[in-house]
Amino acid sequence: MARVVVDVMLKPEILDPQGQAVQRALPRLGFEGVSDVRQGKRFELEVDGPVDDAALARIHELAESFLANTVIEDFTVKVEEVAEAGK
Amino acid sequence: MARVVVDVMLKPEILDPQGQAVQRALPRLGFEGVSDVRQGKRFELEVDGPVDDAALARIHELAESFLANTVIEDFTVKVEEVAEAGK
Amino acid sequence: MSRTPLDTVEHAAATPDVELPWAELGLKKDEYERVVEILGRRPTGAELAMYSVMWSEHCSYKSSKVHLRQFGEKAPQSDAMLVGIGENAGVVDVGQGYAVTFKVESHNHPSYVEPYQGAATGVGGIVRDIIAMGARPVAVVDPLRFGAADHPDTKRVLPGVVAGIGGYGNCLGLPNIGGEVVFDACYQGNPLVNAGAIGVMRHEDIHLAKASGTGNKVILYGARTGGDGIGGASILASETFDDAKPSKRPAVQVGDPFQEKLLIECTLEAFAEKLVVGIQDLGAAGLSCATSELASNGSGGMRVTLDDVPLRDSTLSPEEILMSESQERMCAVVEPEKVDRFLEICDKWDVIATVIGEVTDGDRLEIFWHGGKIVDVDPRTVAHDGPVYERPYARPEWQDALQADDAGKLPRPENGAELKDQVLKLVSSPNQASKSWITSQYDHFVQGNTVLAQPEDSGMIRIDEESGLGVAIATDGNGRYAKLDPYTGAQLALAEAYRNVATTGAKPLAVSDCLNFGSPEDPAVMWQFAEAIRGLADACQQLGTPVTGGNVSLYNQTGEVAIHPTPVVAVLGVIDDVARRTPVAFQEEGQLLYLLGDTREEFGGSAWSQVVHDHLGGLPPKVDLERERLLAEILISASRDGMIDSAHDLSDGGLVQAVVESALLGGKGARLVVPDGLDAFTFLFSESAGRAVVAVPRSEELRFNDMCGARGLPVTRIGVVDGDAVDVQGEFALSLDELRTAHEGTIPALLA
Amino acid sequence: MTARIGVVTFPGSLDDRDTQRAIRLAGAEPVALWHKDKNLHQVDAVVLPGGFSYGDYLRAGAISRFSPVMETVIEQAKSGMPVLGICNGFQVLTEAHLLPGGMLGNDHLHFICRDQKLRVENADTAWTTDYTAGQEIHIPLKNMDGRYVADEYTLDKLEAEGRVAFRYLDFNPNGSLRDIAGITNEAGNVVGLMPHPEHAVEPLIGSGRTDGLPFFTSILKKLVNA
Ligand SMILES: Nc1ncnc2c1ncn2[C@@H]1O[C@H](COP(=O)(O)OP(=O)(O)O)[C@@H](O)[C@H]1O
Ligand SMILES: [Mg+2]
Repeated sequence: MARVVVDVMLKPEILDPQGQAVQRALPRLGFEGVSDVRQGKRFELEVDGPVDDAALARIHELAESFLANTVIEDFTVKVEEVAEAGK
Repeated sequence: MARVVVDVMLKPEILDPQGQAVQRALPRLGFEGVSDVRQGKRFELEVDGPVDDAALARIHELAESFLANTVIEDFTVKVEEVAEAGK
Repeated sequence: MSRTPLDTVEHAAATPDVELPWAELGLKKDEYERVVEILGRRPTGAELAMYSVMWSEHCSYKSSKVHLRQFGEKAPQSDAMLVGIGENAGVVDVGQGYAVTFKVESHNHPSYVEPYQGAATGVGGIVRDIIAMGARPVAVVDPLRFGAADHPDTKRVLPGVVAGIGGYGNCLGLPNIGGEVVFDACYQGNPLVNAGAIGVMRHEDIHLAKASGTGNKVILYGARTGGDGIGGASILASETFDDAKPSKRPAVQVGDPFQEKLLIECTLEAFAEKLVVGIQDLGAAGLSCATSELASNGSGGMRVTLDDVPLRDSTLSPEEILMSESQERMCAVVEPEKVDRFLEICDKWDVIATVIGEVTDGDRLEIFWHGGKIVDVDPRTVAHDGPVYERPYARPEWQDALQADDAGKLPRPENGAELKDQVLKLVSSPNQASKSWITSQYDHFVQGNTVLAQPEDSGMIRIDEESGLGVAIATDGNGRYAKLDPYTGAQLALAEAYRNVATTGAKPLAVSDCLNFGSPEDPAVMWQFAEAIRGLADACQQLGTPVTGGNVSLYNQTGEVAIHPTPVVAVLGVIDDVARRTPVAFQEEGQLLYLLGDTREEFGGSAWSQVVHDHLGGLPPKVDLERERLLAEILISASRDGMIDSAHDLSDGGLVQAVVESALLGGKGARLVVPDGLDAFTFLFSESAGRAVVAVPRSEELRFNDMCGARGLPVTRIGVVDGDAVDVQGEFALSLDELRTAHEGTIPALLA
Repeated sequence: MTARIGVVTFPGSLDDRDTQRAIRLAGAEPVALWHKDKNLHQVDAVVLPGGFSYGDYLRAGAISRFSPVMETVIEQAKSGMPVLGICNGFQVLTEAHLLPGGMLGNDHLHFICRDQKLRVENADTAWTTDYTAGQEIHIPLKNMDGRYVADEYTLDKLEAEGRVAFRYLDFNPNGSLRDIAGITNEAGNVVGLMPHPEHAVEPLIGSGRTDGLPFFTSILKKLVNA
């Protein structure tokens, strides 16, 4: 079993009001120095079997046709590496 | 300028209706072999200045108090490394 | 996962000395001893889990039971009542073979912790109660209370609560047709999130929560069971019986409105095919509640195999499965030959359904796990024989001083300019301001039967397309009045909701309530509670509107400080033909404005005293229930006979608030004349009960006056619909634009 | 003989029954279609109704777009069958690429429910002939994800080809680009819009206006005269 992560973000030219709302709230929270915030989606897929090139290709296809709407969104696919800076 | 990414996911024990709906749709799309899907949020923060330990600590605090509701969500903070498997 | 040894009934009998963590599960020593006495041995862990949740305040009503009895004892004779208190929700006959079920419930505490999910799952829970009666849900309402409007935490709680209510209700396809939004510092750490729902069915489709018929199958369907809301059981599981448990169990439940929508549709389809003998939703106390209530209300016993419950988390212990409050689940009792069809329907809707047990000819509820019997109880002792407390209560010492602090002594405006200033302050104050920033986040249109929705006096839904038969609902409660005098305050809540329903032209039929109070362990709070119930029960008797069900929420307090006593009352009404409904908005220039009822100098607890003087003291307005009944009859007759084109009840904020609302909604102003015998201030701001303002077409003036005269209702001509200002002659005028800016700007400025 | 107009029920559809009522009030015969059934049961036209199919999870309309019934709807729409997507139905149509562009969350981040003023920009589609171009109407609107977006090229093309069918007037309720409330495909048989005409078909109910009825009378006339 392996985890594959698909991150989906709005294309840069598309207005992201959620990200903006977060950014606007930051100074109120006493938080300066963030020039932009974008909010997107993260999918964690638990895949049975090995994640070889073929499997990745299929997940790529899945992301392209289903997890993202490529008219408005971009995506990236990665096999998860378990290194976390947060908790 | 650097990019810091905050990923926010529902805690594993919390129901994730969105992830479930995605997972249930996969076989219909001819996609087998995914045993679980969780859907969360990804925030990309463009930070002015260097992302040193102090900055990271503040972003960690921001994530904890604002970006995530830690009653139901976990989060991770990472400085982005630009390596993408997707497009 | 194996447990050594499994705490079966046998094992419990053989190990009488094992200590169980009853205190951690919230049981008192005498309660635990009672369980041992009932069983004749120590309970198993699973039995303890069941007793502890079912005997909790929330499920057993142990502090409130002795008082709530009055709703039954004093219930007025009503032909409309089909199912009364005790079922998932009451049911009333609304004619033409239709029955309507409705109920209000609280989800206060979870909504403070996680506003979105807390409020969302509150809607989910009340809707399942409605489905469980056999009805299709047709509308929801949401009476809400928050801390001070300008408090930073209100900005966290309110938008989350509103988004949660909308997010869940909108996704279910239920129009939101009414509610309340009240701000008061007393709710700062204890917001009140009450949610109500209405459902409609044919008389013959009423379903009850009981398991009858030996051999009938018990089917659990809906979401998988996860570890939601089982804090207590985790203690039980981890500290006493188990070693390797995941430590975290979510205290907050996440709702899945999509799953609930499927649950509604598949349940209704099963009802339509007459596949269901008995049904119960899973709410608080989950399977413990559903199995023990179904079994104790039925004729036989029940046997359940817990291993068959579909799980979201395979590590759950049987105790946790029994206590889990995972949302979007239901339990149905189905005859064996109909089980296949029932499962087919569930499958059609992609709903997981599993036979988990059957009705037996005994009288025990037996639950099995891994082949061992872990529960063997008389279900009545779990579901109905919980402890009953006679908690001490006493009128608080401060009550006299509070009542002596008469609002009548507050400085009043001295001239037209001051009046004008205070009117603007009033209509723009958070409590009196337009709530459309909130209510526009709710779908009012879905189902295509909404006749009236906010900001009308009551919401109204058409239930028969041919005849136009409809039902109306209003919810009201005024914690300030109730704080001054809980008996009268509860009656005023009923009077206002009753009046709101009648103002739209519907005949009030029945009541549901949600009683929100502080800690019952405080005798002062217990006194407020007892007084409020006594007041409400007396008033329901006098108005002929029985209480059909409701909900009690106690412990709404932070430290020593309780919220205002807040009884919220919902009144359901019926209207033969929704085409005759009366709206709030002024319809046509030139129509005459009449004030119905008596206006006295009553300012205790008023919006004026709060907004202008930040004052709470004195006595609330007087209640005259006979007058309320007469006023309602006049409003209903006038609507039936087409004598009025708009009407608005008078409540907090008094006459000027009502006229401003009607004017803004209709986009038409009013010229008002202060009637003889009243000063302008009292005329505009008094909150005397039993009043409404109506707009009468000139052609109906005589007929309307005659009707009021003949029935003895005081009626005063106060002006005319006219122009684009609210103009109180000789005092001041405020343009509609100015009023609109004041009235509609406040909430967005605070929250957006 | 009257026309048979199918209304698809996806899991989570909400306005399917209301749409059937509107079709009936217009004088046509509503036919309930089920998402798992590829068979369109000889209907002459199809409405994809509003609601939260699949809870709007993933993206509004994204999961429904892959349902069996949509295979046939997509195929038939391409060969000229009239299809109307209302709100969630519009979202399904963009996800299925029967209409260009996509739908995103409202720019103010809230659900919004209001009686919305619109201008009919194209009165030549299968669903709008009973309006006149330029007519101003009020139709209830209620959505969470109603922000229509497309790239500049697509928007210019839609404008140039007269394929913006409805535009928001006075107030843009969701941040839709160029105030677009509804669009049509090149052939004019497929139309999608965010507001809900089925909630404006009876006096008294809903918005209390009947400005939405012409959608259903337009298609009825077209089908009966065909
Ligand atoms: N939270 C809410 N949800 C739905 N409707 C609401 C809510 N709050 C207020 N309303 C509606 O706004 C209108 C005005 O509310 P309110 O001033 O409390 O009415 P009244 O004083 O007549 O009882 C009513 O139609 C009421 O149903
Ligand atoms: Mg009212």
